[in-house]
Amino acid sequence: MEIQTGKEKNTVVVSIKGKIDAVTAPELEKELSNLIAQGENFFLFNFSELEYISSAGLRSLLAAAKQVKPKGGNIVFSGLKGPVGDVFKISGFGTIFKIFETQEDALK
Amino acid sequence: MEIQTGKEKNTVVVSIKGKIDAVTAPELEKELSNLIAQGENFFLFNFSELEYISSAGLRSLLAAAKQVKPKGGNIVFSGLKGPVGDVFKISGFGTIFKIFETQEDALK
Amino acid sequence: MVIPATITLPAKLDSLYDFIDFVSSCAREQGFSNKRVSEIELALEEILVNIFKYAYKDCSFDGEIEITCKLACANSFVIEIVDSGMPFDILSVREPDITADIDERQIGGLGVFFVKQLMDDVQYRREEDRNKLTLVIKDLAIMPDIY
Amino acid sequence: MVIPATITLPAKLDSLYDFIDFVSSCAREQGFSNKRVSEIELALEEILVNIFKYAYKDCSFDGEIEITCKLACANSFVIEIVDSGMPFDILSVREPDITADIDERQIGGLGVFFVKQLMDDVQYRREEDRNKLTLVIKDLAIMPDIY
Ligand SMILES: Nc1ncnc2c1ncn2[C@@H]1O[C@H](COP(=O)(O)OP(=O)(O)O)[C@@H](O)[C@H]1O
Ligand SMILES: Nc1ncnc2c1ncn2[C@@H]1O[C@H](COP(=O)(O)OP(=O)(O)O)[C@@H](O)[C@H]1O
Repeated sequence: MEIQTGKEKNTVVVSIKGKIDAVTAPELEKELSNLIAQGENFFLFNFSELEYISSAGLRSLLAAAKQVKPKGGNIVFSGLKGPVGDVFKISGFGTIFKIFETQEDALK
Repeated sequence: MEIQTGKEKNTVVVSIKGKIDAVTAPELEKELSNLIAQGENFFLFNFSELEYISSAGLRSLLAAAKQVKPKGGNIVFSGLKGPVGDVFKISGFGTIFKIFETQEDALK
Repeated sequence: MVIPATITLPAKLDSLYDFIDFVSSCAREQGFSNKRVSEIELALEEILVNIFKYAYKDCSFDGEIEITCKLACANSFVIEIVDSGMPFDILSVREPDITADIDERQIGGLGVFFVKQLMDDVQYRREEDRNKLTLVIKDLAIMPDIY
Repeated sequence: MVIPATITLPAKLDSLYDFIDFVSSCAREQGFSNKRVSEIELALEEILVNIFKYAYKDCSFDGEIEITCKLACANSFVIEIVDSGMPFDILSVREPDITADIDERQIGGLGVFFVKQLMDDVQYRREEDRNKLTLVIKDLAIMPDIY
């Protein structure tokens, strides 16, 4: 897993490459906790280069969403492909979160 | 395993790349039998790109040597490196066969 | 990997990728598509991580997990996962509410659900003090959709 | 590969590379040099090919071979090879005459000899109708000579 973060207006764009699984999810969770501790509340996850996500990854994402929500924040996603799109569908994450085709659509 | 053969005067130069093991030795044995059936009696094995040889490979080489010997033929080797050199040493093949540093030395 | 094939490794996160590589290699050899192999990997990760986390938690030693890949009748590919941890029947787990929104949504509870969704059949037996979970993936003979 | 690790595959030539990859991966993880790993691969090939050829030759079914890699005391890496074929004690095999010249030299008989030459220790036990061959490779702690 490779995490890249950048800022677009008030939104942190988090682009993740590779796999979010039980081995790598703790690293993502730490990164997100740090950003939230620094006051960030709006996140866009660009998953166009993400190949795989397991429930360990979804757990980290939901935990982050539960932290920013009460502070008026929000988490959205873009670029889900293949297996990652399937996991979002099966888990219901595809309906409880807002999903955009592309990063550009999401930032509009 | 990749076998390349060429002829230098009366000697067939057999260059072998990769591994001669229990899986690949039968192919070598077939190739050598064909050449011997065609009347070839002198062989130089260039092993400078051979990485590995097991007893299955030595078996094929000795079988070929036993076929050409009574017809006045001969089998020699060049370019043994690392593990292949060690196997020739341990097995005694390094003393019962003539071994040259390089293909050029062998063809002199 | 030629099958039937069995691998046994310590029940800890360090083994995860070795287990997954083993099973993927067996599944690919059977001609499954990349998509189906990825689903098999996901189901397997969920089961293994649960065994790492829960099965041996009352033990003071490192437990083991044994995985066998083999064929069964009716063109099925079968993955058997055996551990000696506490008795646990995956089929007894209640399904999560996947429609609850972010505030009410429980964290966790998706692993077992994924396994049941993605595998064609899941069987559990407690046998000689071991949990034996059997995953069945059907339609071996159907042409893979990606190659 | 994390160890202790065990793999079981059919006793046939198709399994050779899977067995070798498994053991090499365990050995590399312990930091052995390329040279030592290559020697381990050679000893392993010789033993496995013999089991493929001889151990199950009176059986009508495909036998199996189980290989375990683990650590033992005194910085040793241990490879256990178990089959259910005919009883065969590798230590009982006579050494070949490696000085005989081409005409007198017997074809074959080198496999077992290589194993004994290359491994630091070789042990055999017949146990519960199975052959259990143990290869010991010492000096785990010594710095590898190639990396
Ligand atoms: N191998 C196991 N041994 C004991 N309990 C288990 C095992 N696997 C799963 N469980 C139980 O089933 C529950 C549901 O598992 P799962 O769906 O993977 O969600 P999560 O692990 O996120 O809670 C776990 O919380 C745990 O209590
Ligand atoms: N697993 C085994 N079961 C029965 N006999 C064996 C086994 N391995 C080796 N042997 C016997 O030991 C002999 C020596 O084996 P080896 O040194 O590998 O030489 P080769 O296989 O070329 O004869 C074989 O010829 C065979 O008779």
